[in-house]
Amino acid sequence: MTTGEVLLKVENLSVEFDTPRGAVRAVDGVSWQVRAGETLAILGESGSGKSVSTQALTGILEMPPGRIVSGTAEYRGADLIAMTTKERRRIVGDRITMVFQDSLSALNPVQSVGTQIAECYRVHRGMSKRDALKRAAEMLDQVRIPAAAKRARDYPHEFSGGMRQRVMLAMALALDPDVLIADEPTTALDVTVQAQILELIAELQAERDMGVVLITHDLGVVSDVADNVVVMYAGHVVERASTAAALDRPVHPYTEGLLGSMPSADLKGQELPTIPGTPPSLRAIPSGCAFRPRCPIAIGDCAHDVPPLLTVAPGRDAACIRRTTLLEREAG
Amino acid sequence: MSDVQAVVSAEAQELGDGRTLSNRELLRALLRKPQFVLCSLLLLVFFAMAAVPKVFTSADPRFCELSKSRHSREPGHPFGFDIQGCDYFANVVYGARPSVLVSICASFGVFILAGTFGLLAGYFPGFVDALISRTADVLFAVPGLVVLIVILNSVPNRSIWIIVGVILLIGWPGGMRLMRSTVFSVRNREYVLAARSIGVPPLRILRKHVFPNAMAPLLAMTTLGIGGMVGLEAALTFLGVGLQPPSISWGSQFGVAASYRDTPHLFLWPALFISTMTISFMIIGDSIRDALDPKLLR
Amino acid sequence: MIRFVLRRLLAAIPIGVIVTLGVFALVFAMPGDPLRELAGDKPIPAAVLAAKRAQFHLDEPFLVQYLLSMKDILTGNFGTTFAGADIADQLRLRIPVTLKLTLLANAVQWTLGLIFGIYAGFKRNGLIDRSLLLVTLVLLAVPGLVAYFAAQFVFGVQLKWFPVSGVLEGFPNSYLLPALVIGVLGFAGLARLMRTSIVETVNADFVKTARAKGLGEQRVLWRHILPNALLPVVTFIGLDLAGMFGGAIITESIFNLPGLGQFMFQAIKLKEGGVVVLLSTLAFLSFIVINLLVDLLYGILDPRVRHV
Amino acid sequence: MALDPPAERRFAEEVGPTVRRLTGVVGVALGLSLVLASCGDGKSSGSGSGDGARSTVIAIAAEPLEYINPLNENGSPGIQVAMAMFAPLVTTDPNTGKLLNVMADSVTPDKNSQTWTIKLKPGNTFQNGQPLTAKDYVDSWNLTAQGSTAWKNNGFFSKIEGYDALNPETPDGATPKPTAVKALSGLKQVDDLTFTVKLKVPFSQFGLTLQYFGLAPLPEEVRKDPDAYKRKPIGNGPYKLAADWNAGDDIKLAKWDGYKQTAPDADAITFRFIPNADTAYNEFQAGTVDFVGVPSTKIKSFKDDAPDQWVTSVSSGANYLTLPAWDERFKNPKLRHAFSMAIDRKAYADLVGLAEPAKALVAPDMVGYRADACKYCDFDAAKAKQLLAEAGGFSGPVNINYSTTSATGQIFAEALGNMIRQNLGLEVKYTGKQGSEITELADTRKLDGLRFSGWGHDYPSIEDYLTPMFKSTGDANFSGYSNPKLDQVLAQGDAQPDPDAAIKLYQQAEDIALEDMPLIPLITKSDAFLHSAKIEPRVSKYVGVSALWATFK
Repeated sequence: MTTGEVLLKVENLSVEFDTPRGAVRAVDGVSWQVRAGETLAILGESGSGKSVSTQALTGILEMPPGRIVSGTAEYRGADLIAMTTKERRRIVGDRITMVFQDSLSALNPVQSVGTQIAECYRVHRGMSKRDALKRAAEMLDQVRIPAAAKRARDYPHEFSGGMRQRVMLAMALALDPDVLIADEPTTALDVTVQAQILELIAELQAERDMGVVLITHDLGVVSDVADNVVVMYAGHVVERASTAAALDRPVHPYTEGLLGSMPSADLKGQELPTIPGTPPSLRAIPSGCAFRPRCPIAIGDCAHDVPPLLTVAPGRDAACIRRTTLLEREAG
Repeated sequence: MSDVQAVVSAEAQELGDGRTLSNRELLRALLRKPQFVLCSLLLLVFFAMAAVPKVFTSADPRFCELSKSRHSREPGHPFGFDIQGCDYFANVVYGARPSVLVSICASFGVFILAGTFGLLAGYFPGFVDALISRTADVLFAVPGLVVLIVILNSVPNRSIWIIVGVILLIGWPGGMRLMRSTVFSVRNREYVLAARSIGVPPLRILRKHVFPNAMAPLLAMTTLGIGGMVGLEAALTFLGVGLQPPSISWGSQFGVAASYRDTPHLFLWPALFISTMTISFMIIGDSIRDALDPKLLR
Repeated sequence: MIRFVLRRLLAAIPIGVIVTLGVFALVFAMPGDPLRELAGDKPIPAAVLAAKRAQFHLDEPFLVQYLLSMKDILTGNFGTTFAGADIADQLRLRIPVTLKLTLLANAVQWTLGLIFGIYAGFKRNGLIDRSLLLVTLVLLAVPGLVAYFAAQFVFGVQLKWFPVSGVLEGFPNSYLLPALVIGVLGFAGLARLMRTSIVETVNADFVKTARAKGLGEQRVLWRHILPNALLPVVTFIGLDLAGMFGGAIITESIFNLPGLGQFMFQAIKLKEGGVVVLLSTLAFLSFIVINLLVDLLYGILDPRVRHV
Repeated sequence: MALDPPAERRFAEEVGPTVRRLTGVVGVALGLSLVLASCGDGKSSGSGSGDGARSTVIAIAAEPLEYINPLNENGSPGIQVAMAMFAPLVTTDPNTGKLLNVMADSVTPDKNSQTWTIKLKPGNTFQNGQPLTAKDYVDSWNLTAQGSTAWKNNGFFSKIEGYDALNPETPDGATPKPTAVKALSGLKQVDDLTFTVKLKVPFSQFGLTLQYFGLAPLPEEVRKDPDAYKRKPIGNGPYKLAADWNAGDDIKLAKWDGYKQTAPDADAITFRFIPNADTAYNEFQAGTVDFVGVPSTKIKSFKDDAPDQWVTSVSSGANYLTLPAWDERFKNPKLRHAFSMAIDRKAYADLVGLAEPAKALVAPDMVGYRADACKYCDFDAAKAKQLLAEAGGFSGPVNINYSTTSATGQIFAEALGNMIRQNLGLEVKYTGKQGSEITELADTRKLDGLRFSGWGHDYPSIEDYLTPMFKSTGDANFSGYSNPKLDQVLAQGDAQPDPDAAIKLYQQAEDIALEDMPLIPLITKSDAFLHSAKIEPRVSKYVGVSALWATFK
C-alpha cells in the first residue's frame, strides 16, 4: 500500500568542483522527486553527475572541493541543503539512507558488520550496546543472511560480494528509512546475485512503503525495477519519464542510443549498436547541447544554447531542441 | 636516513594503486607549482656548481694561506677562510660535487637496485622472491650505521664511490619492499595478463608493462630520500669514516667545523647548503608525489 | 597463532646465523691487530699479547672464533671485553640507558607526531597543516649533527635548562634533552605519515558510508577514520622500535650516554668481534621480536591480516 | 709520555701518535700528573662531587675504567686514578725537580748502578690495615713480570735479571704457559723493609724510574685473586674508594686517614669519564666539573670561554713528521731537507695552538738542547724547491697518514699537505686510519708515506730522544732509520762517564740525524687545562699540571 506522498524533491540542483584549473560544473540544474513506494532510477554514464547530485544533497560530498551552487532538496518540505549540518544529520542516516556500489570498500574493514549496523541504533536511537547489537543481528536476518547472529561478529572481508551488499542493505534499512538512495548497488555483482539483491530491495521497499532512488548506468536494471527514470548526461537531466514510457518511446537521442545499445533477444546475432564517441570530460563540455557531438540528429542550432528541459508530453520532459514534443520524435 | 626512508616509503605506498600519468602530463602539472620551479632552479644551481665550479668562483679552493686560518669574510672572500686559510666560498662551491654525486648516485643506485630486485621479487614469487626477501631481511636486521662504520674502516681508501657503494648495500632493502608490494598489485592487472597470454617473454613484460606502472612510489621515495644522503655523509665524517682530503664536500666541511663553535661561519655555510639542497629535493619529491596522487587529479 | 609465532621464529634462525656470521666476518676482515688497538700506541710485551690472544681465542681460525663467540652468546657466558670489562655488567648498565633514551625519544616523537599529524590530517590545508608541512620539511632537512650540537650548546651550556651530558641526574632529567632532539627530529616523519594516512583514509568509501549513516564528524573521525589511518603508522612505529637496540651512536656520543650505541662503536673501533656480534645478535633478536609483536598487534587492529 | 695529554685519548693523538714507553717512569709521572690532580670546587653543581667544600670533580675524556690495578695499567686514565689511590716509592719534587722519597726510605745503587737496594719507611700500611712490606713489592713485581699473567706493565721488568726466564720466547701466536720459575732472580727480599733489584746491565737512571705509579704494590689478598678486587682496589695512597664502584660509575674517592706522607688538599675527589672531549669541555662550561683538559678544537677559544680559569703546562717533548726509510723515493737527504724547509712551522704552530716551531730533534727544556741545531728547519720555499730539484724531484703523490681517532688529525695533515703541495709543487694525498693501525703499518715497514709522531722523554736527558728514535735498534725507531756512524757516536756517549762530554757526543749524534733527517722536527707544544674558580691546580715546570695536588682558594 502506498501513500504516494512526495518524500524527497530536488529542484534546480547545481554542484561545482573547484579544481586547480578552475571550477567544473558536475551537476547543472537537476530536478527530480521521489514518492513513497516509488522507485526512481537515475540513469547515466559515469561522470554524468548522477552520484554527485545525491551525495551533495545528503551532505556527504567532500566540500570543498565540491560546492552547491544552487538548488533545494526538500525532504517532506524541509530543505536539506539550507539546513545546518546538525539538523541534516537527524534526517540523513535516519530517514534517508544510502547504499553504495563497492561494498568491500564501503564497509569499515576494521569493525565487525554487527558493530557497524548497531552504530545506527546507538547514534540515532540511543540504544545500549547490547540492544543495538541484538537489533543488528535481527536486521541481518531480515536481509536473509544465514546464521545472522553469528555472522554479525564477522568482518566485511569475510563475506562474499552478495552477502556484503546485503549487509549494506541491512545497515541502510536498520532504521526503517523513508527514502533509500542506492548508488549502483549491484554493479559489482554477478547477474544472479544482482537479481537477488534487486528483488530483496523491492521486497523490503514494499514492506516499508519506502521511496527508492536507484542510481545506475544499467538500463536493464532500470527496466526491471524502476517506476520512473531520470536520464542524466554531462550534469544535465536530458529526459524524465515513467520507465515504461521511456523504454517504449525514448525522446532524447541519448536515451534512444542507450536503449539501442541494450542487448536484447531481437538483436540476436547482430552487432550491438553503440553510441559513437565518448562522454565529454567535465572540463571540456561542448557548448550548447553537451550531447551534440555524438548526436545523430544534431543541427547547427544545437551549439548555441543549452537546451532547456521541456515538457514534451504529459509526465514527460526532455532537453532536446529537435524534439520539443513527443510527436517530433516520429517526425525526426 | 632510515626514518626518512620509512616515512617516505609508507607515504609512497599509498600511491601503489594510483593511475599513471604520462610524462608530459606530469611535467605540466609540476611546472604549475611555483615551489617546484623554485626548487628545481636551486638544484640546477647546485648541479651547475658540481659540474663547473669554475663558473661560480675564480678562486682556487686549494690555494691556502695558513696565516688566514678561520678569518672571517673580507672583500673577494665572501665566506671568509676555512681552517687551512683557504677561500671558503671556493671550498663550498667545490664541495658541491662530492655532495651532489654522493646523494644522486646513492639515491639513483638505490632506485635501480631496489627497483630491479623489487621487480624480480614481486614478479617471480617462489625461489627468486624468497632469495631476495630473505637477503633483505638480513640487511634489515643489522643496524645500518654499524655496517657503514665497519666497512668504511676496513677499506684502504675511502672514495665517494666506496661510500656510495656501502650506502647502496644497506639502502636497497627498503625500496625493494616497496617495489615488491607495488609489483604485487600490478602483476595481475589485465594488461599484464594479456601480455603474458600472448607469450611476451617475462623480462619484456617486466620492462614494458610492470616497471612503468609500478615505479611511481619508489620514485617518490627516492626523491624524498636524496637529501638525507648529504646529512649521512656529514655524520660519517663525525664518526671518522667520512671522505678524506683532498676531497672537499659539504658533509666533511660541516663535520670538521662542528667543533669550532667560535667561528660559526665554518659550519653555517655548509649546513645552509646541505639544508637547502635537502629541502629542495624534498619539495620536489613532495610535488611529484602530489602530482601523482590520483585523488587530486579527479 | 602459536604456529604463526613458531614459524616466524624458526624462519629467523637462518637469518640470525647469516647476520651474525656476516657481522663477525666484517669485523674479522678489518685491518689491524685488535690487541694493538687496545694498547694504543704503546708497545706491549709479546708475552702479554700472546696471553691476551689466547684468552680471547684470537689465535684460532675464523670459523672457530665465530663458533666460540656464538657458544658464549648462546650459553649466556659473555666474558669480558679486551679492556677487561665484564660484558654482562656492561649490558646490565647499558641496556636500560638505551631503553630509557629510545623510549623517551619515541614517546616525544609519538606524542608530537600523532597530535600534529592527526590534527593536520583532519584540518587539511589549514594554517596548522601548512605550517606543519613546512616545519617538517625543515626538520627533515636539518642534519642530525647540527641539531645535537646546537641543542647541547644552547639548552645545556648557555641556558642551563638541561644537563649538558651524562646520566648523573638520572631518569628523566638526563635523558630529556637528547630525547627531545631525537623526538623532534623524528616527529616530522611520523607527523607527515600520520597526516598522509588520514588524508588517504578520509577519501575512503567507508567514510562516506559513515557520513551517510548520519554520524557526527567527531564520531566519523575517531571511530572510522583513525582506526584505519593508524594501520600504516603502526608499521612505521614498529620499524622504529625494532631498530632501537642498534643504539643511537651519534646521540650517545655527543651526550655521553653510556648506551649500547657507544658500546658498539667502541667495540668496532677495538675490533672486538665477540662484542660486536653479541650486540648485533641483541639488535637482531629485538628486531625479530618487536617485528613479531607488531605483526601480532597489527593482526588485532586489522582483522584482514589476522594470523591464526 | 709527557706529550700525552692525559686528559683524553683523542687529544693525545692529535698531532700524531705520541710514542710512550712503558719504562717511562719520569715521563709517565710527568704526563700523568698533568691530569691527575684537581681539586674540587664548591659549586660543582651537585653532580656528585663529594660533600664538603674541599672536593673536586675531575673530567677524564676517556671510556670509563674497567678496573683499578696500577700494575696492569699503562694508559693515562688508569694511572691518573692510581696516582690518587697508590703511593710510589719516590717522586719528583715539583719545586726543585729533585727526587723525593715517598714509600722508600732510601734507594741506593751499588758502585756501577747495577744492583739497587730499596729500603722502605716503616709504619706504612695498605688501606686494609695490613703493613706494607718489602715482600709486597717483590711479590707484586714478580706477579707482573710473569708473562702469563698478561699485565701491561710486564715490560718494565725486562731490565731486571731473570726476566727472560719468566717470559720464554713463544712461537708466534702461541699461548704463553705459566713458567716453572715464578720469581725474578734479580729481585731479592732482604728483610721486612728492604729488597734489592739486580739489573741485567748497569743503568744509572733506574732510581728515577721508580716513581712510576705502575710499580705500585698490591696487598696479599689482592695478589691471590686480582680479579675479585678489580672494582675494589686496596691501595697505599692518600685516597680510597668512598663508595661502591660499579661499572660505568664515577670513581668517588675520599681521603684515607691512614696515609702518613704529605697528602693533597682535597677531602674528596670524583673522577668522571666523558669519552667525547668536546662534551667534557661543555660540562666544564656548564659548571659540573672542576677540571678538564682543553680539547684541540678549543685551543683557540678556551681563554675566552674561561677567563682566569685556565692553566697551561710547560711543554716538553717534540712532534715530528716521520719519513719512511724503507721507501726508496725518500732516500735522498736533500729531498728530506726540501720537505723540511717547505714547512712554515710558525703558521703550523699557530694552527695547532699553544705550540712553538721546533728547531732541534730534542725538547727545548733538555740539557744539551741547541736552538740552532737544525739547519733545515727554517721556512724557505725557494730553497726547498731548489733542494727538491737537486734531489731529482719526487715521483708520485705524497701520501700523508693521519689518525681518524683524533678530531684534528685530518686538519693538521691537510695543513702540512697544503704546504708541501704549494711550496714544492708536489701532488698530495691523504689516508685517514685509526692511530694504532698506522703504528702497526709503520712497525712492519708497510706504511706508505708520511706520518705524524711525537716523543716524550722517560727521563730528562737528550739521550732518551736519540737512542729510542734514531739508534738502529731503538725501540721507537718507527722510521726504520739506520746509520752505523750515529750508533757508534751514541755508544761512545753512553760510555762517557763525564756528563758534559757525554752531551757533546750526543749532540754530534743529533747533528748526524739532522743531516739524514729521518724525522722532520715540527713543533713543541703545551697543553691547556681549565679549572673552576675554587681550585688552583699545581703547575710545575718539572712535573706539569696537577689537579690532584691543586690548592683550594
